[in-house]
Amino acid sequence: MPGDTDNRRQSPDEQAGKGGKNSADSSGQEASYYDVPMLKPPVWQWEIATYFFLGGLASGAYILGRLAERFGGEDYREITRAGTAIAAVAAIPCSPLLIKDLGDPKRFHHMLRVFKPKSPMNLGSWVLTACSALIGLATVREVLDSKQEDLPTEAVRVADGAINISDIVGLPLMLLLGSYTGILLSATATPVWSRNRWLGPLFISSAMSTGAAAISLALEATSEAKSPAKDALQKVETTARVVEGAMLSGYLVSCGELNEPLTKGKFAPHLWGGTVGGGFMLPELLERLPVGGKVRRWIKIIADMSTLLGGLALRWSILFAGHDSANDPEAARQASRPK
Amino acid sequence: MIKLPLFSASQNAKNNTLHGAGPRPPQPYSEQTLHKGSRLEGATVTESVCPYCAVGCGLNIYTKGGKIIDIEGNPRSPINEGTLCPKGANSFQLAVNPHRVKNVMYRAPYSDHWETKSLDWALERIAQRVKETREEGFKAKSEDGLRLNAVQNMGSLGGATLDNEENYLIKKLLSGGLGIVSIENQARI
Amino acid sequence: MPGLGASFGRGAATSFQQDLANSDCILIMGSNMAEAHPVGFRWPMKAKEKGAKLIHVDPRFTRTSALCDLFVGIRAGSDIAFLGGLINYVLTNEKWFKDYVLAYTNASTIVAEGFQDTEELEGVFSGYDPQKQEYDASKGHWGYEGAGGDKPKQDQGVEGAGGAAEGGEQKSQQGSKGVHGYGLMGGASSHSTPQSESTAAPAGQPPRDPTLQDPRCAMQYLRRHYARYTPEMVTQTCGCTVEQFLEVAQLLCDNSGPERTTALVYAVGWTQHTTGVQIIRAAGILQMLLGNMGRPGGGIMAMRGHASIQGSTDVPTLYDLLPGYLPQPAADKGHEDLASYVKYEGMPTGYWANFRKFIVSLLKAWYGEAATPENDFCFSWLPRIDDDYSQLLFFNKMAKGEVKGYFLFGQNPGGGGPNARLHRAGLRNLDWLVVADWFETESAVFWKNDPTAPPSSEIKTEVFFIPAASATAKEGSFTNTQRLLQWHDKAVDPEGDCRSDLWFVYNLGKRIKQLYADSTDPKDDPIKHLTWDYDHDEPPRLPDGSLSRIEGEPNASKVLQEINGYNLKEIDSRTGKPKLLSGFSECKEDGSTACGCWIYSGVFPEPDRNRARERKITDNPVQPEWGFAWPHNRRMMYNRASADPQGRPWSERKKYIWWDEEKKKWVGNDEPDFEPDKPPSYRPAPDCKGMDAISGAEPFIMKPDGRAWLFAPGGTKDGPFPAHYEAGESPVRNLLYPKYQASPTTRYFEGPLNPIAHTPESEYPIVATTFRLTEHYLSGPMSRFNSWLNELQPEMFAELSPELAEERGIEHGGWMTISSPRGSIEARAMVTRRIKPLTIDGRIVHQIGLPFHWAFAGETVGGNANDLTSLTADPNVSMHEGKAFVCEVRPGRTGTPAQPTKKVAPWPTREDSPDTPKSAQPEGHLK
Amino acid sequence: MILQQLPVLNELSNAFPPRQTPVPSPGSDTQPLMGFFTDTSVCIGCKACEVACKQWNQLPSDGFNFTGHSYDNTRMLSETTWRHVAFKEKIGGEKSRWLMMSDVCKHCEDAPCQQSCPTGSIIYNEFGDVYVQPDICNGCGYCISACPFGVLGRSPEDGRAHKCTLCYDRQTDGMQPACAKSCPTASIQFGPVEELREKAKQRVETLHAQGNTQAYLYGADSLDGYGRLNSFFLLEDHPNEYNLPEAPPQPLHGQETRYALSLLTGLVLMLLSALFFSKGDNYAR
Repeated sequence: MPGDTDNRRQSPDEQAGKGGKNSADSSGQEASYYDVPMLKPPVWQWEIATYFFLGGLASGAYILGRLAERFGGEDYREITRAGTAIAAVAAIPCSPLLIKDLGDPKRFHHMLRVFKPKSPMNLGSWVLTACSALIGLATVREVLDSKQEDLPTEAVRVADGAINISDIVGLPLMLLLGSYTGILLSATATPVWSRNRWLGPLFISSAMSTGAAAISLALEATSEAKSPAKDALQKVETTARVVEGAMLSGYLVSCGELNEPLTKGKFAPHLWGGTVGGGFMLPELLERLPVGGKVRRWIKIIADMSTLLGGLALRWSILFAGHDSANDPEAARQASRPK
Repeated sequence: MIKLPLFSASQNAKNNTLHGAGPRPPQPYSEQTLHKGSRLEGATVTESVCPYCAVGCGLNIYTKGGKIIDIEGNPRSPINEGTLCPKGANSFQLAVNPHRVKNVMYRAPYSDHWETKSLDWALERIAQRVKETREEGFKAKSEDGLRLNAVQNMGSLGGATLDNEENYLIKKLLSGGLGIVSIENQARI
Repeated sequence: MPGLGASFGRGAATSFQQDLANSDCILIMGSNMAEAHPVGFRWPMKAKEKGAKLIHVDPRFTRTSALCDLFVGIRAGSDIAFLGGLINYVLTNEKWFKDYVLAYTNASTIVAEGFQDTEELEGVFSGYDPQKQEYDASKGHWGYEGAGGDKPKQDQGVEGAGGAAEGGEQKSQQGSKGVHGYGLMGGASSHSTPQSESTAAPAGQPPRDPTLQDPRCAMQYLRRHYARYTPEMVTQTCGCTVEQFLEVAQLLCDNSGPERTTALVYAVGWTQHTTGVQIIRAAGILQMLLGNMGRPGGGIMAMRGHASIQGSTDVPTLYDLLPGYLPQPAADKGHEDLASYVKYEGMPTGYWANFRKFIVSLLKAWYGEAATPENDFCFSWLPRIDDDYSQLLFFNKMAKGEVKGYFLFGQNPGGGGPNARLHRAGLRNLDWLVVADWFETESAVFWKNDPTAPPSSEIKTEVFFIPAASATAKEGSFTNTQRLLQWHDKAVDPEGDCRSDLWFVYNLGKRIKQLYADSTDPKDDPIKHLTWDYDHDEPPRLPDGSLSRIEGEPNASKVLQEINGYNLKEIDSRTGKPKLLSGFSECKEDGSTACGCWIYSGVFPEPDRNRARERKITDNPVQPEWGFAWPHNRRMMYNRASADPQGRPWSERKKYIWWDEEKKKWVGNDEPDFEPDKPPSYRPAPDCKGMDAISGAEPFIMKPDGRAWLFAPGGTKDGPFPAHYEAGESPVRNLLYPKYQASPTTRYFEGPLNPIAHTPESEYPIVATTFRLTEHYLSGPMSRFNSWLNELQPEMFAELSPELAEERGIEHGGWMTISSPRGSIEARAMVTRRIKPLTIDGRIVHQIGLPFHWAFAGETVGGNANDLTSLTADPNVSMHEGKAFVCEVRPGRTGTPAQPTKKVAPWPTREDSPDTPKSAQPEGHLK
Repeated sequence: MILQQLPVLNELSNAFPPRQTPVPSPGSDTQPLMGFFTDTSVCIGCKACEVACKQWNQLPSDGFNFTGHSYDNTRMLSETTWRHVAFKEKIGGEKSRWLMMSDVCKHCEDAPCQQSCPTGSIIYNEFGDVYVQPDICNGCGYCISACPFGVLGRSPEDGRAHKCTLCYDRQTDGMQPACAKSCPTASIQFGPVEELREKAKQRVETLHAQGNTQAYLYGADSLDGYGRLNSFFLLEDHPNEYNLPEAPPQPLHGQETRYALSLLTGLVLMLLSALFFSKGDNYAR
């Protein structure tokens, strides 16, 4: 898997290595311990990056769906339907991915052995469980809704009522689902993540942008017609992207030199090309192209897919930059200087 | 944990920085943790001596069911007071080791492999070889007519890693009994 | 350790490790104590905590150096120059401990007329025969004045050889067939050397000059001998700075005297030289002058290498010794019968006057009923030596095809022998070889895994591998470096067909006796009559009470009882067997006692009391009830010297043993190494014999004159005083004695398998020294099959300075090849500033350090430093020179790297502990 | 029953319900907190601690790699190396030095690994030591990233996180940990942490009095805001020379702010989205 040990920045010893590091002795050099990492790299691989993306997507799609119904009225029901469906589809692989990632998968249920909100992962497990239930409920309700004619109205009304009541806790939970992953990363010693306040906001805004893009993609795929829902989604997408971009900038700046594995390392192409290029710039550019008709629809589809890929690239690059960052003893030393 | 109010742990943490871990919430123990114990419970202890260098550290060998389960320094020993060096601490792996040879092995002249043999076979054959070689090499007198009673075409090497009793029997049998002169060990070197 | 024997009387560490904690200063030299004996180093560390100064003088900055207060880097092989410098400093600055030196050493003794020092003869002592390349001590007049052949005081007289001391030397002349080593004396063994004392020292008191003004007194010779060992000369020869040298000298002097003591610690860094015995002699002289012998926190601590290396010299598996440092009879030394053997080897004064008792008791132990006064106790059955049969020389013969059969018991000459290639060539030329070991060592698989050897199909040796039981699966006693016997019980039965060496030897002996049972040939009498009955009386049990499954295991306690000795005339009513001796003083010369090793007598005084097995902790800091120390449980030897001549402690702070006037005996925490009730005021009459000839103020009772020897009238084959010679191979000229580059008595065994680079200008300009790592053990049989140790030091490496690395283009961590005249090996380069280029005589000399733990068998394999060392022997003990030889280095690998013979076994076992719940199983089985 | 042989069922019985066991406060009379004091000024780098640890815990060797890092060939602590001796050569100057230090889990009073553990596998046991319960850990790997000292590792053998247990099993039977027991020069000392801290402070004073002014304690007191370490060290050089962080981050602290900021961002986005949906609605009509 990528991100293991190779792409380390050179430690002082290594830099000296060409001529200077010619002995086991390093007196006179900056305090360091050879090129040995001070920290352990995360054990998390593609499953986690994918989960971060899908969890965010599910959260964003669900939230937008609920907001559309609550604030938008009948014209926006398609957003709710699509959002719920996307959340359901995105949520299904989440638990299997997380279980696969475990060192001892048969003990997955130990995650719910205690309730320990201090641990973002424990909190996240509970949140994911709850959110999965909510998404399930919403899906059931949408299914019921679509078969209204065949069912007793009481059942539909109960479902409607339940889902509306659930929003009181559901929306905050979904926000947690979309953001806890970022906080989880920030609650590690990995220098590029450690204690960073921007990661949670970044991840939740990415959740919204990818959620919106996925709904938009679904709507475009199912109908050619322009609709207020699509217009509104367009605004949500742009807003989320702008916020996401701001958060990303804030994140990179706040990291200072520690951002190098992300901005200059092996996964820099993912970040610059995937997230910044594919996730922000390309869709914004495409959506502003003065074209119409069928082409416009296809351009929109491409822009939405690009946004989704950008969201995936964001999680991917940040996760694997963490591997490189943890393996870099200089970064670890820098991150542990007294403030 | 369950009763833990949200983020209350960080309150504890603040106490920590004030030099006190503060009361910790009860911990969720597993079944194994509840019954935690060491494997030495019920073991037989045998006082021994480290077989590596000449410092002579005391060892305690712990056995259960006829197996060695642990070897560590003997805290009573006035020499090492329970401590050991890495080699002494490795005594367990010296005794319990898949590379240890556990059968007699025999290599015939010009052969390229070992054959497994029985102890009995090996003892008999070695005894025969010793006798043959002694018959061939025994010298009662030197060329100058001085008394020798010595066997000069056989020898033995090793002893500094053995017990005194083993050294005694080697010297007694090979020198006192058979007349072999070249009996040596690491001590010279 | 004849260096100690010649100086003090017994060739063993003079004190016990724990006593190092009482030192005020410890000079560690020729030892890397923290790495080679980490647990022993615990005691110097305790001393350091109490404020003692630790000094390390060594070619390499090691883990020991890191913990010492002062490190001085010197060139490997320059130790005598350094120590000689210290002796000179002590003398010229009058820092010596006058009362001690005058009373307890032979400083005032007058040396025989005709003796000439190296100062007079430009590098050799009188008596040197350049043809034979050896000394004739008698022709060189190394004896005391008045002890010469013309004035025999030894009224026993010695067989027409002129009698007395110098007459005795004639014996060694007579017995010196170009080889070292008959008998105890002459430093024949690496151990005690009492015999040479008889050869050199007189009966009664030799003439002395207490004013030390007589130019022929030992002190005057000593002063003249070391006058040229100035700080500047030391610096030029050793490569340290004058300041460093003076700091060491200052510390030693400041921490010696009535109130303070300094200890010296050495190991094979001193012994593995062609001048090894003399290096230790130099240390002895220094400690005598500073008055540190026999006193708490003083002494010379020899740190020995193997669990029972002291035991294997006390109860020797050595060719020239019988148990208890009795010499193996020699063909040409007048050992024809018991009487002449005793005449030659016994001594009139000092403890060795009891010689006959010990040899007769030994013969009774071996030949039992067959040994009678009428047949000389079968003395004639003992094999005689007529040559040097030590390992080096015997393997040299073996390599030439002159040896047929061989036994290896837990030793690995194919990996660890000096010039191991030659040793393997020896093994390939045997008809048969028995290897009793735990793992398939180099010496067991030399016929199939040696990358430098011909194919198996060309190797004739028939090899028997006998799987040995580990120490945990057998019982017996080890004698550690401080002469302490400690018994280890058998914890479990050995696995499979593994058997103790005791089992193997015992059962082999039974078979051989069977084979000879019907013989009528007189040559077979010894084997037929050898006492050989050590069967258990009852089936042996394991500590947990279960019956042992091993059949035929001999009873090790019975063996130790035989070593301890019996009184054959007295039957113990409890056992119905002869009564055990309570100590060597009970040995008799009439054949009524049997004793396998007199110095161990007392270890098994009662049928149910094995003192080696006793582990009692008391509030006596000496812990006299933990194990049993020879002789007679004395933990510190020569401890009479801890009191002044009048028997009072030198100081309250350094109180150890003193004379209690009321009780009329010597008291203190330790057993006095002295006759317990001989008052300090006792003075012998002129004709006294044995111990009666030793005064109450002479602590060195093994010496015929009761004193430590500054000037050694005997006991060494290379001179009465240590003199600096370069190693057999050295890139540096001898600055002190330009006419003699190396010791003139060094023996080289040159041949196609053993070429030597004699000249300083050879193509090998670098000094190499070998060393031991904490993480490995010797040539690796006990460590390179152990993954927990292998991971700590997984590869052969060589330590070299950045300067040398740059000069030769060698990269840190990369491969390098080291070549000596004997061959080439590869190693990873450990480029480190811990190794420093030295400025010797105005030019740069590079040194490298080579750990000697790797060879071609095991989980980890690699270049074998002993493939580079040579067969070069010191004259006293045939010790090789592993600590200084020459080499050249280059980057890159050799052509024939070895492959591991064993796959890594990360876990010794992953089986659960029996009868243990899961919650108590080891956490690391990871199941 | 066949059902009982299903591993998952075993795991279930193992996990639920967790038994709550109180942990004593420091200085409690009945059971004081236990820890290590590792005094590097007397460490001889023999690595007995590494082997004694492997022996007692029956840990496997990690493979053979010559590093050239002086005499350190095990490089760092890991799931199978719970004691690790660091070597640093500082040759030259007034007195050449060779730093040696036996590293181990710090058993933090305020341990990020314990706080991050989602399963409650990592606990403070009754000796106040941080312990990974091997029958609970499911190998999520969070603790590995949470630890600012890089102590924990996940084993490919069983997929779980492992680290020094401070010989919990030995302590329950009244024995000291294997490493401390084996250490020939008392570089590793074990005991009630409060006592060890006192001892350590005296040791520093002694060393200073002897002229070794470089000696200082690492982790006996809080490290720039990071809670104290129950296994603390006496060092003689900059922490980075031993591969220790100067001021280890406690990343589990300050989560409140991070959650708040995230929720705030989410709320803003939700509000704006709601606005777009409701505005769009009006426009469309």
